[in-house]
Amino acid sequence: MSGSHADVSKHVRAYVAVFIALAIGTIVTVAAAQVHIPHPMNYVVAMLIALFKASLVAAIFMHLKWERAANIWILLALCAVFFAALMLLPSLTTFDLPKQAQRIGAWG
Amino acid sequence: MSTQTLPYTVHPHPVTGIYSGKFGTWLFLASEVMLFGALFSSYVLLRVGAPEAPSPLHWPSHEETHLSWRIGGFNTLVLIVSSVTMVMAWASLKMGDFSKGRRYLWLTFLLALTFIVVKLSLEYVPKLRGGYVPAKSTFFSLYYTLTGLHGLHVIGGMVVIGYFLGPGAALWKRDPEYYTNRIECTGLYWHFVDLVWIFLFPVLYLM
Amino acid sequence: MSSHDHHTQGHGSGAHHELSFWRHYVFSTDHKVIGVQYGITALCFLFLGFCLMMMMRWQLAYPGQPMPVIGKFFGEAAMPGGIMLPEFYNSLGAMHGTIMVFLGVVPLLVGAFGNYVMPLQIGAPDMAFPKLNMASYWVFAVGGIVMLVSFFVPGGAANSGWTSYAPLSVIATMGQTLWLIGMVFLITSSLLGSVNFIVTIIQLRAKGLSMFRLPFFVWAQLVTAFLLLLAFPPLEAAGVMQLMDRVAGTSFFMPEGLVVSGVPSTVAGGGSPLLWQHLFWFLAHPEVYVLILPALGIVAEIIANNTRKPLWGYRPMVYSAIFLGFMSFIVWAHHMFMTGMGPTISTFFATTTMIISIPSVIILTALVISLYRASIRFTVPMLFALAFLPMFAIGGLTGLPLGLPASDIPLHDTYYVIGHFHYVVAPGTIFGIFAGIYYWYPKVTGRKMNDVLGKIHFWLSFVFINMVFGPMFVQGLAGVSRRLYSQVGYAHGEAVQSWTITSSWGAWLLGLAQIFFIVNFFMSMRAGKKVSDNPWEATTLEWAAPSPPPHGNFTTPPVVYRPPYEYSVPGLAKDYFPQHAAAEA
Amino acid sequence: MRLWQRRAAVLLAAAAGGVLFARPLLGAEAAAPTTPGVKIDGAYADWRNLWLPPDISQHGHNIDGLIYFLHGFMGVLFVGWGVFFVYCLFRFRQRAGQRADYNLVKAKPSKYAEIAVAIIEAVLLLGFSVPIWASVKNDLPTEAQNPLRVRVLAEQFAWNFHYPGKDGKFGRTAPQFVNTASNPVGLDRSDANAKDDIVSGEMHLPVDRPVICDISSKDVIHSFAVPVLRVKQDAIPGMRIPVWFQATKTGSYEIACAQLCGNNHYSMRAVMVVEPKDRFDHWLEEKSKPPEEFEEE
Ligand code: HEA
Ligand code: HEA
Ligand code: CUA
Ligand SMILES: [Cu+2]
Repeated sequence: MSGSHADVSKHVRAYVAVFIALAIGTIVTVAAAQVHIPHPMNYVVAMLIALFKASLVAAIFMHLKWERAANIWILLALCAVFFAALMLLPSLTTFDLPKQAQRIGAWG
Repeated sequence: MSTQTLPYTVHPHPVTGIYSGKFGTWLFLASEVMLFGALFSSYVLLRVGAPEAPSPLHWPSHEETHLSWRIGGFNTLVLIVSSVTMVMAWASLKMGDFSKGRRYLWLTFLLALTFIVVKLSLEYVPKLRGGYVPAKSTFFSLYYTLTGLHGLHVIGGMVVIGYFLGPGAALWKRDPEYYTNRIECTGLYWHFVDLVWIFLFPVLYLM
Repeated sequence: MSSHDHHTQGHGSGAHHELSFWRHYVFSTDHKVIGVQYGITALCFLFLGFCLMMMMRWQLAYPGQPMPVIGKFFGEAAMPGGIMLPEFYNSLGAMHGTIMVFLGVVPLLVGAFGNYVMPLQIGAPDMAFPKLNMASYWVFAVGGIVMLVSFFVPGGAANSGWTSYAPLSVIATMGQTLWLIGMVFLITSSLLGSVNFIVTIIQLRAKGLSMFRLPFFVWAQLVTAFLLLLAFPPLEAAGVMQLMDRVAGTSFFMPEGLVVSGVPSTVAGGGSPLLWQHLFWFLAHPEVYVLILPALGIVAEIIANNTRKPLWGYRPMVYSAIFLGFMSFIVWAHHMFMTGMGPTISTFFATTTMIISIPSVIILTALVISLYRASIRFTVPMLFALAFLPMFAIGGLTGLPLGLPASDIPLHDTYYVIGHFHYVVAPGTIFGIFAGIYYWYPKVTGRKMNDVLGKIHFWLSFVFINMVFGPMFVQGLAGVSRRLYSQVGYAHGEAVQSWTITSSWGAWLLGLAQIFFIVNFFMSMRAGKKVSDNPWEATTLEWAAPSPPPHGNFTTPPVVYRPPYEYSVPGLAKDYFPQHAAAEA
Repeated sequence: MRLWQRRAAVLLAAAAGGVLFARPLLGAEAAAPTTPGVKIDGAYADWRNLWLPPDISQHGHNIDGLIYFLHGFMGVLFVGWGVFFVYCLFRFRQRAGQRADYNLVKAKPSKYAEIAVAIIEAVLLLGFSVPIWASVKNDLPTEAQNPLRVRVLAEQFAWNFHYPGKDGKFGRTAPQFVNTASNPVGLDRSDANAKDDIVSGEMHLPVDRPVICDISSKDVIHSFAVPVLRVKQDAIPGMRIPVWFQATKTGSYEIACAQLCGNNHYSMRAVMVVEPKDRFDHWLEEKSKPPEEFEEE
């Protein structure tokens, strides 16, 4: 991590800026939800805003912007890949079932 | 004090560029990502598998859940502010100002407390009284599990921060840099808890 | 979280504190003491898992006949008149799997060998977070106790298989709740441990010890730690969800329209039983590589040492291990082909499964070629390490028909699967563990285990373990389902029942063979031959420390000059050239 | 090793091997009887038969072929590596005055072998497994092929087979109608389509006609396994999954449950009778006679 006092005080300004951005992001999220975007798209919009906010937190508050340790980046890349697999594959498996099997249930 | 302590507890490793505690914290956070990842994955799978509206099992619309975005939004802001105070605590310590750092830590602690109190008194208790129990529907199962686990993380964070405000503070006198590092690690964790909430809020309160 | 600890005492030979008995042996933060704690605890659990299984083998061989001698100790709830009840059989099966995997093998390979040997091999004074290390052990111990207690609650221990498939597990007796709680502890312990391992390996290597000078065992531990770190949390989440289903009446894994024992269920429904399977196998497939990688690491160490020759293909082996670890996260649904999976996704998972077999082939090939132009010493650890190779090959090769969805149809959930994975975990991993125990025993105790007893132990184990698991392939091909309390109710089961009996006798004889090990293990602590610090004339760093190593491990911090396996270097008088030796002594 | 130790080891190994082959002596006499009165056909493996049971399905030979080929391939790999392995053990054991060779061999053949393994696996997967799986999963028989549809509903611990009857239509079913004894599949008797439906605990099938089974479960996960048909499909509550096959040989066969489903998992067995068309029709006729047994209690 950056060492000197001057560096850190420069950070402080960034923190305040990020705080404002996050607050605005929260308002935008709520506002977007009020305009009733049709079903799958509303998730996309909300997730994009959340992703943006999360990146700010990770980059500034968690100092990733200033982080030069390769370990952390490798770790995060690995994590991202497995996270994606965990998000996608189970649901895809459900969709890949033969038509007749999708959510018909035992009865009917 | 012993003569030979473990290397890199305080100072960064010359090659990797980080001290061990921070590396360990990041690893821990990676596993936390997978933990919440599994829950989000469950959310996705159950959500896309839910039948359409007339079925009693359909996914409740945001009105049907009776979750107030005002309370959720308020708590979101609380957590965001607490993230700022947390990082300010670290920055103050880094600049050598212990009492300012301490004040920010206290603020963080109180904000966390606010979050929990709001969560319990304005959400959990009325909801549970009103019959919106976990068993009511898949949505509420997920709601309570996700927010419950998140809440436990907040409480965990409070315990750690409390420790560094109380008995842990003695370390500042012995080794300020070490103390500051530990606050940095606590901060990393704390921001992660905030980050999870940033996703939870729209998914649970607004969709 | 702030898991790091400022370790202020107990390190370095310079400062000697008088530690109380409790701090020294029970709540110790010394990685060696913790390693031994893990080792002893896990061996006991391994023994317990083995005993459970020997009881099951009686019921399988002689279904419905009262068990001699032991039968009458178990009471009416489990074995009325000495005859095992199906629910007790199912508990034994589920707990055998759970105990063997989570309380026996993983704690031994990672907790014991990893903890004891890895810091020594990288020349570190201790683990990076000693207190965290102690915490992992105690969290593990709590998990183990919870699992043990579950045998005594009404309804007995968990009886839905080690896989705990919902909805069966959700409607199961109370033991399942304890199983879930126990698992949460065990997973947490593994997580804490893995953080510690990774940081230690990356940060605390001795001077000169670059990543590609690490012994293969350390690489195996590193990859394993990543598997633990990233694969275990989803099961923790799933465990919490199943607990909610059981305790709070939610329906994560419960679909609507259930009718249990003729009574329509009252749960809201809307859940998915397949969700549990996804989350479980997301953990459990990487888990099986957790079971094999450190064993491969041990075997590689011992082969290099006893062939007196550098390992052939060290780098490809390392790359293979990393690749294996990576791929193991995306093959999990090959356990779920029969859940009605469609062609696209099944092709994806079958392809990744075929791909993941290639690095195993590479590692095995490298180990076999390492024997070429060697000078093989048939020591006891080497015997086990050598036997590991063809045994793992049988287990691994029989994984291939399971990995192709089409050929998995007749084989899935039959004894063929049981045969497949026992060949990799029992004559594979367990042999790796035995090899490791015989090999590092002198480091821990300063004494060697008895050779003759060791050889008897080896030959008997080798023969009988094949007698146990070989017949399972025959049963499986004949179509006998696994987890059957008795197979003779089926005509096709009865036809191969004699093989079952063979297998059972194999298991009991295997049990008798372990007496040679247990006697040897305890006897050698006092009566074993005293040996030097480096009795196997090995090159890696753990042998540079005194036996047993003191607090802080090394009298002076070692410096590393060369790759790990410099044996038979031309022009040197001795046939080994230790990593830390500046020049030949 | 000293000589006596080596001898002792060999003797022990021989003794153990003897035990292995004297296995029938260890008491292989038949235990509990199978379902009384039903003789199970198909020359199942007796203990000398080490391979898959006979195959009476139309698609089974593809699967069997794949398994045969795979085991041949595995055998070649195992023997190939094994011979080299054993050779090394003898040839390169430690001898006085001899040292290991520090230099590593340049082993091209191993690389070729690894590539060959990869290629053969790819061929097996893409050339055989994938097409078989696709046909088993997707190529359900069309109406023109006149398949028989059977609804298979598993429960702890029995199989229920629900036939649509003459009208070819399944009656409505729902959980609230379930009565374990009289209405195991939860038929709604008021539904017109349900009038002629047949429910049986024994599966009857016509030979040489495609069959589609819709597999589901009332309670926990079971698995519909018919070894002689090379058919296996998990029965998952909340899902209804089709499998299809065509039996080519008449006789009585066994249906097993392959997934742990509770205490009596081991006894969740049903009989499948494959019979000529006229016999099958006769059975349907008999079964659809006035249903006293169906009256609500
Ligand atoms: C240590 C544990 C371990 C290991 C290493 C493996 C390795 C492999 N496993 Fe296994 N597996 C399990 C443990 C393991 N497995 C368990 C516990 C289960 C059951 C769980 C349950 O249901 O309860 C299981 C189940 C299982 C299934 C599900 C079966 C089913 O339920 O239907 C499948 C399917 O694909 C599979 C495939 C594979 C494959 C392709 C490999 C490959 O990685 C293997 C690669 C290895 C090789 C290909 C060998 C190479 C050999 C040579 C080159 C010859 C050398 C010769 C000499 C030295 C003589 N395994
Ligand atoms: C690491 C995992 C592991 C290991 C090592 C073993 C080892 C053995 N297992 Fe097990 N087994 C499983 C994991 C394992 N198993 C799993 C996951 C299942 C599935 C469960 C389920 O269906 O849900 C299973 C199921 C299973 C079944 C099928 C049950 C059924 O389907 O109904 C059988 C049947 O014979 C069996 C037998 C054996 C035998 C004979 C051994 C032998 O090889 C045991 C050999 C053991 C030793 C040789 C240990 C000796 C140790 C000592 C002597 C310690 C000494 C102590 C001190 C010095 C203090 N196992
Ligand atoms: Cu039904 Cu097993
Ligand atoms: Cu697997």
